[in-house]
Amino acid sequence: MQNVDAISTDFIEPTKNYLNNGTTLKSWLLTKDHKRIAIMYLITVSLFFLAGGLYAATIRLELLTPESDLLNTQTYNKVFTTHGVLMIFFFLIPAIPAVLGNFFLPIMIGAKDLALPRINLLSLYIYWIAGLFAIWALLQGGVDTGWTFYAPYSTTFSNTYVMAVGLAVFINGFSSILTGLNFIVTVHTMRAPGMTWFRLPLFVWAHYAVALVMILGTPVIAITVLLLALERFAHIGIFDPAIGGDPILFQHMFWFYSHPAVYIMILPGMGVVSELISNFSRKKIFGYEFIAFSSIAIAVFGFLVWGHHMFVSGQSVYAGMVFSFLTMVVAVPSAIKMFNWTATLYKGSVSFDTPMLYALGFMGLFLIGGLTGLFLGSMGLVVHLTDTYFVVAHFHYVMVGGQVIAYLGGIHYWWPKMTGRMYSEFWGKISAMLVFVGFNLTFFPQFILGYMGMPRRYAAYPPEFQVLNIFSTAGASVLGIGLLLPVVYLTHSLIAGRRAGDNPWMLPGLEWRIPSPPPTENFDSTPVVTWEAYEFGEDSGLDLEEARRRDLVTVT
Amino acid sequence: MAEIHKDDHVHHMEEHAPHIAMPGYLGVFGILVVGTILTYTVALQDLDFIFPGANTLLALLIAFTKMTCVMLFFMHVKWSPKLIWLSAVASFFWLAIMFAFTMQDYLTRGMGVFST
Amino acid sequence: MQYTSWVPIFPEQASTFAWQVDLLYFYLIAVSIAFSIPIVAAIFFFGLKYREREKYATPDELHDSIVLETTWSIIPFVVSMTIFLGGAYVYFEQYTPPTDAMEIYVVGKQWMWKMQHGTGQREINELHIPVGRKIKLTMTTEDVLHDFFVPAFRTKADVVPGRYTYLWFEATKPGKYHLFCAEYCGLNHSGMGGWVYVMEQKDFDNWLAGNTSGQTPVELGKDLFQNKLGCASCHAGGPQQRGAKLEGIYGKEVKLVGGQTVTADDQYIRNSILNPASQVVEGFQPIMPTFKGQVTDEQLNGLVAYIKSLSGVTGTTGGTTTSSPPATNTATNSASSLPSNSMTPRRADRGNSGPGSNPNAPASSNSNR
Amino acid sequence: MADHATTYSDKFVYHEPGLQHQFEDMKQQEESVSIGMWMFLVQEIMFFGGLFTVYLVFRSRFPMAFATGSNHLNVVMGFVNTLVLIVSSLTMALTVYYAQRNNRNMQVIMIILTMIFGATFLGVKYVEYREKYEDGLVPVAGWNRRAKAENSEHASAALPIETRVGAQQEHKTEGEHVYNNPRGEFQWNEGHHLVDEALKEQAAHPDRHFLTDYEKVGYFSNGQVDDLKFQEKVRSFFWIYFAMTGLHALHMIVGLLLMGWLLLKAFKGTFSAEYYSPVEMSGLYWHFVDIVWIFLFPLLYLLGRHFIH
Repeated sequence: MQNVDAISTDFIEPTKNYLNNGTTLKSWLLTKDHKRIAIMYLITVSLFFLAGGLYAATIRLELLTPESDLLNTQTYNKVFTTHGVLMIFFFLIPAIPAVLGNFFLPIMIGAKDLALPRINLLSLYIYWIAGLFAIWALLQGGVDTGWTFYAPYSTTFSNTYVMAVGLAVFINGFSSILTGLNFIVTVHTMRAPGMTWFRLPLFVWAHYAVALVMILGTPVIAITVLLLALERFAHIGIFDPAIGGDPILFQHMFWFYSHPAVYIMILPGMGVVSELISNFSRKKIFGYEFIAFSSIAIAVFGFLVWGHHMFVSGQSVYAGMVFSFLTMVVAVPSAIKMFNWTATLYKGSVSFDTPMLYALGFMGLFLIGGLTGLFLGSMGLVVHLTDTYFVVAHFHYVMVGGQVIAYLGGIHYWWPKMTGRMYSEFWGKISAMLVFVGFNLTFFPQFILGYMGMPRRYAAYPPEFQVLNIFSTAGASVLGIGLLLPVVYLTHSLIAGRRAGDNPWMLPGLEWRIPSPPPTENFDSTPVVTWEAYEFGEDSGLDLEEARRRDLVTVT
Repeated sequence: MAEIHKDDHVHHMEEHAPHIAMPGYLGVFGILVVGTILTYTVALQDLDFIFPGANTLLALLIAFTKMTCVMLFFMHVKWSPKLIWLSAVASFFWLAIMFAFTMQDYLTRGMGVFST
Repeated sequence: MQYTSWVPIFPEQASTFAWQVDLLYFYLIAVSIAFSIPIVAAIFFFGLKYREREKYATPDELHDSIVLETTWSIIPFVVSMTIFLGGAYVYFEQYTPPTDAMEIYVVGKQWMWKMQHGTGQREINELHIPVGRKIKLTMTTEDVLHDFFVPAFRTKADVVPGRYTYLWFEATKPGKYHLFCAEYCGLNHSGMGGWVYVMEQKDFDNWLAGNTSGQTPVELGKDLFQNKLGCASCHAGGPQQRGAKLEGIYGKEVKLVGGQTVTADDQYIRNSILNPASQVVEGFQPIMPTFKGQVTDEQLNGLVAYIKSLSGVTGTTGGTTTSSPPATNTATNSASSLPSNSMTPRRADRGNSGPGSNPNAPASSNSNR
Repeated sequence: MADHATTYSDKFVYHEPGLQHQFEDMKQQEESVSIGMWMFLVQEIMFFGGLFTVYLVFRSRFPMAFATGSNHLNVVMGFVNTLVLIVSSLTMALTVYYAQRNNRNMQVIMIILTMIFGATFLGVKYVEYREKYEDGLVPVAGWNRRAKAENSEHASAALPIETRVGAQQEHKTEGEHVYNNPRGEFQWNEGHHLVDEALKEQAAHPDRHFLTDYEKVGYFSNGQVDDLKFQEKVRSFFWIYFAMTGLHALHMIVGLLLMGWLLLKAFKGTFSAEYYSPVEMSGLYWHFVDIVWIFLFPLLYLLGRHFIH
């Protein structure tokens, strides 16, 4: 067990890394290497994001005019349902955990691989099967129930492919269960010598919290969707009121998972941002323990607040009270994170590389997303706001402004490590700004629309809402460009990007102390961790002088 | 790795050593059989004079006892690391959350003038 | 909702608690600003002041401060509690209907709203109400979930099949306001809406008087009873009739086959129409066919109202004038014209929240497939 | 470096059987595997938990209907099955016990016994399902066509909870006496004496409550128990019964496959005091399935037995 030398100055690609270790298709499809699995996830997830994005674009175009002229209502319903299903179940939930988590969680704790590589591969295949199932159902004619599948419309009245899509969601659930299971085991048993719990990067803490939610929540949506399918196929009278069922029960069981799932969609983003903020202000993150435990707190409290989706659904007023109260409580940990991130910048050495721009964008957007969450937790107000565009705007601020931005930030941050190539910093900055501006242009008007009372899931709307919808659509086009740019320059960097070297930013994390791209088993010998998390000082063992000389060499 | 993980491994060491001898297993088995017979017999008695639902409560108590035996001895939880205990307890805690928070809606539906 | 500005950013305030909701809204906006301004300012300030001067500099690390952490945990908590309390207060306002409200019966149906006034005026996707008068909607749906949403009134409530939900408001400002269905209900969800017309009391009374197209529930019931459903052929009364005599039956004890007696209240009449075999009056054969799935909600209300009128019990009117016969009383006991309210509130609520406990909605949804 | 890594892990493949490349030593591997298995069981618990929630909600509303349905289940078979599963749990535990003692033959025997008991359980379950099927108690419209005729006299009673398509047939078949169950409806002809008893009790002690508020509305059409409404509630009991036991049976089948695989390995003598975690893990799964049944038995078969006097 000897120390890994901090940086390697040679710029020849390592003779053997996870990418060139076997190039046949078989070597990819049967790999047990978490990095390769992560790359395959990256590709699939991006494709689903693209598809979901196209549907989103269609929605915005349709909403340019008050009438439902571009799409008829039937198509529109299918389009927004598909947008929701693809984005939530096939992009947002797997995005950061299955791609960045899969790739970096083992490296960050100094392990050769996840604890259960076969399970990891299995989860990828389950995800693929579920995805194909969903696509097949969509090609067959799609589904028009909204991603929430509310009974009794979904159980009895919709004559679209509810069962097929439901089963796709059911199958996909197990993929994320297995991922979460794998993370928990890995964090418990695979930590390198010296990598104590409080030396773990916050990215790992966040993923531990997410894994908890995945394991405890996902099975419930699985059984719920199963019952939904049964209700359609055999009229079991559990959700369908016409035969003695209870539609509200469906909402309870659905949100028992789907609210915590919202935290599956934001906690990993918070993890990434904690990394970025700390590393790009080259300073130990402020209040490490508080951020770590607030992640766990969010995961736990997240299970106690699902009823705030049901304030007007006919739920008991008293239940509403309890849920509203706990919703307010769960706001606190998020606030703690915000404050600590801000405090981390104080007296740092802040550099504005592309990933940092995304991180700062995240802070701005998540701030709005989180605060508008309070609007929707306050019962009196939610009676007016729920099921309007205010809700749509809110969760896009959290999901897109949170998870997607963080995902892009993470991709840019770790791209040099994953591919060994550096992307164009210029275009990176441009796209980061375009995304930020475009996003706000798209979704801020929707807050106003919402308070004016424009209901969601409307193909046609009263004319007085048109102006703001035009703003929104215009912004969406900017956002679209901002999101497409990375696809171009990142792909380009694969061919023409300059070699990044092992540690372009001279960061202390374990992943920056191994060659890029990393070798198949990450470390040639198990590392011994002697430094705290985010240790930039002497103890980090980084040779900064060496790095400065390196930069002089590689000025191009 | 080992020295770092010593704390996690304390219980682990014994795992190679057999936990309980044959009589132990048979004893647990006996408890389970008795429990089963007990459940059946008490189920036939009308215990509502104690309080309504006493039967169900008793049946559940017995079931929990049997479950505990199986988990502690057959599933070797008794000799497992704290984490295993934790996960076992946690899962039931979360089950309780699901039951309690769903029922708090249904049980308070009637209350108040305006319960929908 | 006629906007003068080219880009409207605020809905009308047209109900008594609109201002409460708006107050809450502004309070939250204030809170949001109070939180975001400092944070954003700090981000910019730190970002610029401490921007990277020397590459790979290693600034000395700051030590965590428990005091700071506790402060910025407690402050948000306290603030969020104020939000919670404010919200809870308004919520109770919105969801606690007054007892002296004027009753309107609403049935949601893919994809239209059917309203029925106590005086029988029936409207579709339109609701005329007087200003300054408490209105209570008793709502159910024949098929899927819907949601009755009037932005100008700042209130909405889901409409759930198989049970009744309620909504109340008091309009404060005459005008024409949007009515939306806010719970996704399928193909024409976005088309399922209309207008709420808030009128001065006298205009409303004129509207009631002018709009005589709708029969009163009693007239409707009579029509059904005598002609459409032909109940009279058995129930006209007289000695050798096959069906029980209904005059004066309402509110009386009725002896059933098997000995028990029940009070002939709305529920009894309603159920006797839907499941005749389930309670047969002593001395009669269980030969009456079920009308489940053949009569709509309005028709049922009509029949109930008519049978009540045979016992001299009258329905109600939303207006204060006596222009629309036969009702003359105030809205207070208008409850009795709605089956849902014939039970004590407690039992109604419990009962209607039980699955299938309102046999009507499922039945009518059957007939609607 | 990769080469180094491979040899590094190969070294162990030779010396320690079944050690995978990503682990340092067997201890780490076994720990990981067992934690993984437990996490899997946790999600299994939540998975069944969903059904238990449904059970809780519906039973808390209609205890009488549930008791009535439950009293119709074959408690003897349920009882026998419970014992069978407990025995199989013992044999499973002993399999691990013998694996720890390098006793291959006893391992094999114990696994075979476990499989036999597991199969017995499924066999009994099949007989039970068969009974329900013949009584026309399968709560799926159209699946009871071959129900025994004598149980089918009131088949038309099932009409209102027929699927919507069926509801339109309602009036066609009205009046004519039905001898079998043409639309294969769920049919409940055992009456509702529990409710009647409850009513008597209620009359005797007006101060106490014998029916829930849901029941007071859910069963009755004014003072009289409504057969159709009551049957609807019994039907939901049977749905929950089939859903829970069915899901459990599914887990049993998976367990049996697992045992088959284990049998092969054990027969080859793969397992030893050093390497037996597959046995242990399969054991955990098997015991979990047993535990589920330990709860299903009282909750489905025994509730309201004490009402029968």
